[in-house]
Amino acid sequence: MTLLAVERIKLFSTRSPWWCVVVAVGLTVGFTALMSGFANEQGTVTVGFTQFSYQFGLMVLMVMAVLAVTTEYRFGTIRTTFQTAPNRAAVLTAKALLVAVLAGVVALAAAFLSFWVSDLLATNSDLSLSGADAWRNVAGTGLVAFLAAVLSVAVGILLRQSAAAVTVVLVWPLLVEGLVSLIPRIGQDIQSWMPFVAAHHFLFGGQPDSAEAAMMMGMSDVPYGPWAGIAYFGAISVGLFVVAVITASRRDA
Amino acid sequence: MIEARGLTRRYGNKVAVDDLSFSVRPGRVTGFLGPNGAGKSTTMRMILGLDRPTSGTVRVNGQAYHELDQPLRRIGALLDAKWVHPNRSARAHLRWLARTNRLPDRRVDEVLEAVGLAAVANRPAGGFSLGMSQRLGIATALLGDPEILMFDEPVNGLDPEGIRWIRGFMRDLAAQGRTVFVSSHLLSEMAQTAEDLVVIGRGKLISQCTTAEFIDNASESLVRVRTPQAEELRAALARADAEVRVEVETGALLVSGVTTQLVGEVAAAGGVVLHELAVERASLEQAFMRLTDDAVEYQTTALPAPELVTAGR
Amino acid sequence: MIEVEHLTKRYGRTVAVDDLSFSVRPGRVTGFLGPNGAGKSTTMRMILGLDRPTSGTVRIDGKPYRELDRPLTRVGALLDAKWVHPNRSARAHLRWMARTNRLPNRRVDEVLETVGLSGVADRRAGGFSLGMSQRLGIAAALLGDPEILMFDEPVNGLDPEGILWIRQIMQRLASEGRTVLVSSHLLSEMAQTAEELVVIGRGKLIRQCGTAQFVDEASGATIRVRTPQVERLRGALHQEGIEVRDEVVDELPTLVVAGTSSERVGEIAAAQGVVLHELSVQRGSLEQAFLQLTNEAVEYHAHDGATTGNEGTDR
Amino acid sequence: MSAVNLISAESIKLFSTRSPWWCNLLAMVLPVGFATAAVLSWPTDVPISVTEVQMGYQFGMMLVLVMAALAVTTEYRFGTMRTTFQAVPGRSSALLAKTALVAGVAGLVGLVAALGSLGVASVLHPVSDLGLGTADELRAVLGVAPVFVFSAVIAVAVGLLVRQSAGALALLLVWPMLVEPLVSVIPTVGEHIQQWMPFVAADHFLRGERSMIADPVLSPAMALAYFAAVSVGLLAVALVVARRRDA
Repeated sequence: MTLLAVERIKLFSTRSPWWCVVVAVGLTVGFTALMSGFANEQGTVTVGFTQFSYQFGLMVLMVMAVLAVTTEYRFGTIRTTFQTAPNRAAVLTAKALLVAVLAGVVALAAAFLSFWVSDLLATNSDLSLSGADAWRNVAGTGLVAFLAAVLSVAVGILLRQSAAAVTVVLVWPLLVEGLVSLIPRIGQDIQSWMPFVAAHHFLFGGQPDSAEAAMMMGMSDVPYGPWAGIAYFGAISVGLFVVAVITASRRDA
Repeated sequence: MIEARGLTRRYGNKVAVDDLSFSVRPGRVTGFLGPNGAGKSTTMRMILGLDRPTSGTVRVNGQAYHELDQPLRRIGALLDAKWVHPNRSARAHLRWLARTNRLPDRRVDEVLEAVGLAAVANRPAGGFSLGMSQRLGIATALLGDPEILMFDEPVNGLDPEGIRWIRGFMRDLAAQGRTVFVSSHLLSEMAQTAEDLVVIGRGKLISQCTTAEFIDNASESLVRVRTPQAEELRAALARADAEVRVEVETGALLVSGVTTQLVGEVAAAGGVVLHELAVERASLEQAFMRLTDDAVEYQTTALPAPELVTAGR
Repeated sequence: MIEVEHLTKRYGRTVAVDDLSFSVRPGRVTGFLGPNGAGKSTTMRMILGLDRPTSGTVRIDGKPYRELDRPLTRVGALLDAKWVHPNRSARAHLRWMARTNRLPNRRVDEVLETVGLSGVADRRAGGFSLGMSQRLGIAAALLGDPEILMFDEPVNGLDPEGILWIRQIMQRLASEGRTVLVSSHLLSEMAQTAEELVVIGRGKLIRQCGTAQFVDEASGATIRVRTPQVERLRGALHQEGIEVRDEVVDELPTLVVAGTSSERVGEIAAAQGVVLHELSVQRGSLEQAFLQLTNEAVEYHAHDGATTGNEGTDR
Repeated sequence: MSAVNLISAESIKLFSTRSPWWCNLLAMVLPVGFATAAVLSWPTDVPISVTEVQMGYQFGMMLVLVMAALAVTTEYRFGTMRTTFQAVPGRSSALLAKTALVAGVAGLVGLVAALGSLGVASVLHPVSDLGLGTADELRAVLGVAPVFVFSAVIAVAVGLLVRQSAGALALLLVWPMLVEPLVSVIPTVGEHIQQWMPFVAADHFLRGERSMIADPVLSPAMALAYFAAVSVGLLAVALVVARRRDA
């Protein structure tokens, strides 16, 4: 508990996390509002439609999670941290947990705000949060952001360097996973096993507009169900985090 | 020659440098002193055209910095030794700098040799200790073989051998007729190196004079006497109109306004045995403390008043 | 009490610390000296469990650092004053540190007060001068009110007032019975602060002893005498079997006496009715002693023709 | 101080640290690797087009953006920008030299990546008649160079404005990879707005009718001109800001 409180003080006593939170929510909700406003006439706004822009928030939150670690290395405070609490695994777990919870909560807030804003703007559409699929789509963004933050913290610990870590966490989901599908024949099979594709499938799989959502990621059908998708994504995040913690415990600070 | 005239710099409503005028002459080492936050670094940055003065001017050999063609050949400076890319080798760092001012690559090897980094020139600068970085910074300043050299806390991070080296080095540069302008907080060091001083506090000039004048103006010099016959000597000195105090911890007499000769004569005349008879010169530290007393920005609290400190002992 | 036993650290083929053993005792300021690259910082980092020793151990009151519960209450350290997030305020920096070791927030205000940063506690640390950062680092070291304090170059970047202040605070902490280990390159400062010295070079222990002993061993004290009756005094000293040298100091003829005390010279002079114009003790400086002892341990020699002999004795 | 000296100084700077080497190497290798993967999994008897071979240029572009932004932001981070301005008090000339160098390197990297992709594909897939015969093919291959050049200019400008690695990179990566593609999802106006997005315009220049714009207003050549204008405009703003600021 102490370590969590410490990480909370650390995180919120610098400006960049605040900025990230504001930008994450603002971008996600703003873009949804823009889309819903224009889509109102056609009356085609669905629950999935209100969540398309979750990636904006997700990317910003991943950057925040990376920076929570890499700035500690950059400014040397990681040494002070390990000096005050020599159990590195505990410290890093507390940090990952805190950042992940924050990311989850912010993503959740952005998701519900997006839904609510769409509901206000898209008067011609009949929007309602009913059914397991719709709930999974909206509330699930929190879970995805939580796990994505754990993954980002792990990347940050391993690379220790802001520029490299930010590049990796952005280029991977945005470009690599999308472009992979363009490889003829095998591309789409590889793509189904890409972690962010699995997370995306968890959010949109099995919904009326899942086809459009899938197209957005440039992805095709995946051979597993939504919950298996999130389990797979979680396993990769946590696995990478474990590797990162072991590395950090062995390394000189 | 560096000349500042009415130099002023404001950040918002805080005045970092306030109508500052001074000049730094060639052929001698000039120390630039002031408490933290007095505006020394800001002034040095304005000399190099890195920060803009709010008003006033500063000239290097009669020209503003941005008017200098190939400025590294006119003025070399070390402001922060850590301003080097950590993955770049010392040699590459100097080579790109040399290139900007059309200096031959040969010069890079010369200055590396001069500061004793030739053997590690191809290692990344990020692995350097602060002392080695400091030497690289000095090499940077020397690169253009300039007439004017400016160092901000050059002794920072150097080890004792390095400290002694740079002390001799700066004196040599001045002896060659160059202008050497050095800021430092280490007053015992400055007392040994600088002939002239520019002292500022809260952005304003406190004093510009020679080091000797500065110390003499700020404090009296004392004669320190130890003797088993303290009372007799005290009485004899009182008759000679000398002012005598007793140092509490040691029982030594501190006599002001007289020479050691006079005290020696008085003692001999009275048959007093002496155990010590020496001049106790005030240190630059004491003089500095006295003159900058109210210019210190972050005054620390809750500690006993400084006892009489003697430098160099 | 810090105990270092057979401590060794290798980075690839270079040996940074080589079978180093020493202990630091409470109640006094111990200076930790060595040329650049001697392994001082590496040793300090291993004491704090930041770097792993290749072999050997460090114990704090009998335990390795990583096993200490609430380590800040046992050891306070300032290794690098710039290890602060530039956008975080001084107070927030200390608050998170306090929280890790369950220290009350009140303590944060206390140490801010002690180092004189109360007025700027809520400003971002990135805007601090090196001197202010140094004070913040010292506040962080004092936070847990620890028995053991360790400072790496604490005077770095401090202004003269700050230098004076840190000299006093270290002496005060030692007089309270704490263990204080301080590394510094500023020997004139160390000579005034440290009672005990641990001197290392190339990762090996060169000497551990008292400061006065260290200086006197390397260069004995001499006595400088000036008198209008030079020949008489010289004769008197000769009779007592005391060695005398003639020198010119500040353009005045001077006798330099070795191997006795100034008291004895004064008494001989008084017995002969010799008038004295000066009778002063000239101690060797710590700088001289240090450079003499560590000469071969210095790694990066600068080329210079200009260094002169006895600068250390200048007053 | 001549431009030659300044560019030569900047080239020492750029090539004496590791990250530009890595970025440039990856910027060349990844597109070629992508072309290789694409060709190897393509049916051996069906011809593949030049445009499809060049699809991986985006990998290279991202790394060029990273390389160019870091060339500026690391100078701020490590304080060498001050040393630069001390050596060259005319700040614009120093920064223009840097831009020219970084952009030139980016162009070369683009050329190597594009020709490399083409070469690998024609060796591995002899059935396809891969060449530079038509104007479209020429644009798709040689066009990568100017696209990389102006991408680098944009990145330098953003680096100068933001001065901070993480911020600049997040902006430079999220913009072309997420913002620009997602804009089209906005109903009614999305597709119209999208073609005025700079990186979409660059893509249109390279891929012509295969780009994501359904109903283009600009011709491919005009799209490149538009992309160039945006990059130069941004750079001009950045230079003015850098001159006014304290170093």
